[in-house]
Amino acid sequence: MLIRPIEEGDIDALQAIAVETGPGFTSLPDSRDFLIDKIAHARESFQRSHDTTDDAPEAALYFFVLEDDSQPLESAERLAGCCAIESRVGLEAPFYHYRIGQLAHSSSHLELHRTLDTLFLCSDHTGSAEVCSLYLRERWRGEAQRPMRNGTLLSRARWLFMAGFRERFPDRVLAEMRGRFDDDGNSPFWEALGQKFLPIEFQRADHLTGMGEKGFIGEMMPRHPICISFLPPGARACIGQVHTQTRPALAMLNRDGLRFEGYIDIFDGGPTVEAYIDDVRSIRDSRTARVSVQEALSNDERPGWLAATTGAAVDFRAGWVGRGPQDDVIALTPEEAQRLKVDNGDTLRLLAT
Amino acid sequence: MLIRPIEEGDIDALQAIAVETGPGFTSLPDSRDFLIDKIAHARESFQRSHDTTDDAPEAALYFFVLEDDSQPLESAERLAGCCAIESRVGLEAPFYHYRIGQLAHSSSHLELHRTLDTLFLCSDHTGSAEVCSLYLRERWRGEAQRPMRNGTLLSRARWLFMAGFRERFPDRVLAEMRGRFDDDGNSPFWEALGQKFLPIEFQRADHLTGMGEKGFIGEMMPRHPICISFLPPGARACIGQVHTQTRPALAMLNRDGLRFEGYIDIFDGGPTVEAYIDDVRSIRDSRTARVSVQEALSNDERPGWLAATTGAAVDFRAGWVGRGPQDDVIALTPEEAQRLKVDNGDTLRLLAT
Amino acid sequence: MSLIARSATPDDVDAIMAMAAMARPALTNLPADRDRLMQRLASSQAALAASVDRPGDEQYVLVAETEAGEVIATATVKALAGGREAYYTYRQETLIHASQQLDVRREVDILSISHEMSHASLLCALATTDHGQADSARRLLRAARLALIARFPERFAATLFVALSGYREGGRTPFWDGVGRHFFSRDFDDIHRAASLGSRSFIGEVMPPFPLYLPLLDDHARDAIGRAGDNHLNALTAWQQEGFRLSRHVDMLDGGPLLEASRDHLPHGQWLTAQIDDAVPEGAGARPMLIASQRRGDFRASVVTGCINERGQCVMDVDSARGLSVDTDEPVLVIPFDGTEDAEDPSC
Amino acid sequence: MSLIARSATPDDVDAIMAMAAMARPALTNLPADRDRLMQRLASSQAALAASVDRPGDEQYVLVAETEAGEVIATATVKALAGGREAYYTYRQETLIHASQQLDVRREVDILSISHEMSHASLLCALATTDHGQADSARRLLRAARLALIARFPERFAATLFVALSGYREGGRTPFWDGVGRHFFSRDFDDIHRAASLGSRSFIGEVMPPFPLYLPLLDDHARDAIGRAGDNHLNALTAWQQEGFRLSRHVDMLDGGPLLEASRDHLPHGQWLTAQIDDAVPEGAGARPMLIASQRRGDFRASVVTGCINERGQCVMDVDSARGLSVDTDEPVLVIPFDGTEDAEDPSC
Repeated sequence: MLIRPIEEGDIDALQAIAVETGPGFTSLPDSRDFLIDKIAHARESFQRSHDTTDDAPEAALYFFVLEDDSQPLESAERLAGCCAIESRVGLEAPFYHYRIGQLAHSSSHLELHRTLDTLFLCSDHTGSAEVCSLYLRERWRGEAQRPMRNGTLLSRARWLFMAGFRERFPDRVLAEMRGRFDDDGNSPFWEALGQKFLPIEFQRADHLTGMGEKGFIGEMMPRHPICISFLPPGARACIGQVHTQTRPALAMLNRDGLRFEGYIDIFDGGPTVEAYIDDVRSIRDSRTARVSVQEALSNDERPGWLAATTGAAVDFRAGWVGRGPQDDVIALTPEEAQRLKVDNGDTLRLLAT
Repeated sequence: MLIRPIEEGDIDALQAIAVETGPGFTSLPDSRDFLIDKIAHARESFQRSHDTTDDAPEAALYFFVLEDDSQPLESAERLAGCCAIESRVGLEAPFYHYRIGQLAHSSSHLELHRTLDTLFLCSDHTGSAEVCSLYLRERWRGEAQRPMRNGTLLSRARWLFMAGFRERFPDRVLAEMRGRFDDDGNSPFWEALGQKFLPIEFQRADHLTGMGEKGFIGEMMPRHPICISFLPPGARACIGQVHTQTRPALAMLNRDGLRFEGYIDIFDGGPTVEAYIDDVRSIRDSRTARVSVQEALSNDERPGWLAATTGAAVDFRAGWVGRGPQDDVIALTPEEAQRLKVDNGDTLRLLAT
Repeated sequence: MSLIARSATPDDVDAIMAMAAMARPALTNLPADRDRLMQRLASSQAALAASVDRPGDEQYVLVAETEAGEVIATATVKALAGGREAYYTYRQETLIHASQQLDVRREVDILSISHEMSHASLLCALATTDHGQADSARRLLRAARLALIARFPERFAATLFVALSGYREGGRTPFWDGVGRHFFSRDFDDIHRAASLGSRSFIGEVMPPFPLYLPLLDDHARDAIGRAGDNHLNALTAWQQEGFRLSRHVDMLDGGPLLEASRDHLPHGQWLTAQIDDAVPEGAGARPMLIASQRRGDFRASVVTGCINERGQCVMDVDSARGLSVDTDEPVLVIPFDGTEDAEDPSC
Repeated sequence: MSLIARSATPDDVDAIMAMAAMARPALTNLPADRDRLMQRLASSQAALAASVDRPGDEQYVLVAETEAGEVIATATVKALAGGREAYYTYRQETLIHASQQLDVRREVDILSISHEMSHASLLCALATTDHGQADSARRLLRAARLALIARFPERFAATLFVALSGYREGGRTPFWDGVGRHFFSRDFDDIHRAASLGSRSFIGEVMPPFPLYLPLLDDHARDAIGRAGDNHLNALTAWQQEGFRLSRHVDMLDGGPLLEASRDHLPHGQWLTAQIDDAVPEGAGARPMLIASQRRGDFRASVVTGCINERGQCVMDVDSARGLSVDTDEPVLVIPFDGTEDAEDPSC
């Protein structure tokens, strides 16, 4: 299994994934034109050279695929999943959140002093990086596949890319988590808030947002702050809470030091978690080592070391290697070296996980 | 030199400090009654026992003094400085900041998409801890005194207290930094904003705030957001910037991981820096060791190890020790042990600095 | 002639205290607090005696007295509702949320905090005893306050208003339950009491500065916006007959409506000279009219049966003139009065 | 008889295009765009022909024509300023900031975004050629639009308004420089042009939803609030003479004042039957009067010298009747007209 930048030839497989994920996965709509554009944008991003003296990196899309190199070449079944990093959100279309803020209100006359929790429609994350679009296909999930740690590979490989190409990213990174839904698949937060102002279904609102068409939010959603205590208990209980299925992803991000800082999705109330990029554990703890290709190496029992290339961004590769480094040297089997397209003396970025 | 909780008997020395600091140091007004109350509140805070299962610690004031134990006992000149921690601000009187937020505004008709930097009057830090009231008297400052590292001792001893009594504190800690003033001692930020709404001088506004009498802020200051671009350039240039004299203090807090997160003082525009308490470097990096009192120990060249007691809060002591621990044992000279009131087998919390 | 409305004096304090204590629900603008009432009566008396050329902090307290000299009703006019402080209300507004992208346009109703009414004159604090003439006294005081304003227009603001108590249901105040409760975390009667004891400016300090979106309020609170309490419906009708109309403002605590009128659109009355006869000639155009005296420091008004004679004088009988403290040839302000009888007719 | 005001038809497009192109500064509500103008003229014609019982999206375009049939002025009434979208303004308000602690009370002026005027009728887009009768044509169209409203009150809102261009100084727009520039980061003429080409609703999308504090504005911007441009001072006076008064609203882009009037407080005129004579008898009360015809689909109005005879008929001469397309015994709307001459008198 290996992570690499998406390529033009991946379009069929990507569309297959888009069909598979369905409308709930808003960043991959089943629209071939949209996906072709997405791939083109990603290719252009990976190929762009970067002046490290730039104060503010440009907006770029780093879209990766997880390739199962045990499958025959040219098979659409080689693509096991995908993940992405938006280097700077909100520069091209507004990026909205509700921010939970505290307003003091007090009266000496009444001897009253309280704070009021309030939702502010804001765009505070404009310019931050976002990790997003993570999807692992059915076949590579589940109990049998667990020892492969495919989900961890997909999620954490992005941190190694960011560590290696730090100058392409701003100070902060965020991830948006799907919010809480009831047993019938409805969002109580949406029903109490978005639905009162938008003449469309949750799915359509979510879909338009995924497509980057967010003008309607500024036009139709309330622009003045909203007191949380006015929302019904069911909606309040959704604030900052994630969908059951999202808990493992949240736990993984929390372990990397991403925290909920009071920003929620304006439709389902799900939390945004965030961190300073330099504080992200996988980035802070990663280290580099030189490659030494050797025959007949023993493997650790389970994949515990992630390795990523450090050459050109467009040639980025990441995958599990069977053992850790010793004295700044990482011994690779010929097969591992070939998978990562590295050779003796090349430098890899490594992370114990 | 040692740090210890303030005591009732320190009142004369404290008032001498209050006179010395002058009106600019708003948390120590020259008012004996106010200072007596402050000491009483601090004593009560140190003596309070703490249920570690409490979710939300109570508001407490941990006020420390720096004692020069080379001076004669009973001398008012034994008190070299002071510092404090408020365990939870804003619970008794509103705690205001301006928060810098980004508002998206866009129009498809105009093909316009921008964000607007805006100041929001908020009380988001309600319930956080604050490190404050740090003052080192003239005599213990300056080039000659530099090797004593008195300022570092005053500032960092608080982190060791917080590390040792973690259950008494919430998740986050902040420090408010004095803002930028011009050569005539005026604050351009105040002149452009506060002065337009308050019928009083900066000093009086600052003083009232120091005394906890903040009702007038909610009553008189604008409660609607303010677009930063409406402020004149001189005032904008103050936002988040510190007073020249405050730079060393800011640098020390930054090294401990406290960061500016967009909250500024409503009067002078100075930054608030903040962190999760568990992330503060001095707290994360501190470790405990058992005391072994030994004669004839050699000292490091300069004070590099801070030590703090781990017994009852009311008996807290902190000071420099001449060397670091070995194998979880810290060797102390009898003089060091006496200063900290510890004996063989007691546990100290240590920080290399 | 039976009831006389006159400016109150400190001697009326006991009678007014008794009415304030009896009022149910308690009147925001009439606290049953003797010291405050004494203060108010002294200040009212002083204001009437002073020369005032524009509205300020003054409040004018009137009482209605029976022929037997019993004080059975009281009412107040505040020259400026805000006085030194602010009179906060919620103003009903409509925002337009339109999206080209979705091709929709929605009107979104909001309530937004307003201080506008601070600069208007407030008619308030009408209370009565349970005397048999209480209803007539209420009608008289309603008209007498307007006569006071017609008599001294320079002392009052261009806009006049009254605030009717909001809708209640089974002892609850739905608007409060849906709005104020979130901000005050006390019960309505507590805050209502605090509002009656002095300044109401805390309302603006505690309520958030931004508007409330009606779609986010519960139905009960929303339905109570601008709805008068059931026992104020007669007062609503009566004020509408006086030329007041529903304004866009509602009370911030209970959502009750504010009715407003333009001072200069109310009947101004006519200044005529008094002609006192033993009896008003029957026939000859005799009809009920509201007559107000003009003596500084002692405002009096009453509904008397009088007529206007061919010389343009206002003819009244001796009793009426005595009640009004009016002598022959003295000018009086004469306002037509529509004497229709109302049903029960509470406060304001 | 000289000038006739009449409803415009698509045939007038060239004349109106020429006037729109000549207007300096360009008129927000009269873009020099042939397609849009054609559309507007067709829609105006259709609206007049249709049966309309309450104001909606309609706009009514009038032109003034000389005796020679030359179109020398045009003006528009929008039944609702907002139509399908919102008409945003800044409303001048005063907040009260009071502190018991400091014992002070301050009034803080703000501008707050308002959509209120969306529901009012807008009189706009007055433009002329440089014909010698242009001033008379402007006066005629100002009066004729009010006559149109008096003729069809049900087609218009209870509140009418006109927006005067804001204060400019040496080619700059101080209000824009102090306010709008911060939000749009374009120059005034750019945005003004965008606003004239269709929807103005972007103004509300781009301007922040919260109020502006006047103490934070620069002096030039603050002084321009509600101040008409120097070359609109005559228009200001003229509208005030028609019964319009300064409202609390100002334009969000240039700070210019909005003048408003209540539809029902304007002179309603009288419906009389026309009596056509060779000449109006001199003396016998002959005076200038604004006469509007009543034929559906072809509104006409003109200032003619006429008189009202003893049978209550409106007597006019043959030329006037022809100009107005009026036959004897047909009802006409007659409104007194004050023919004072104004100085130069631009747009609106």
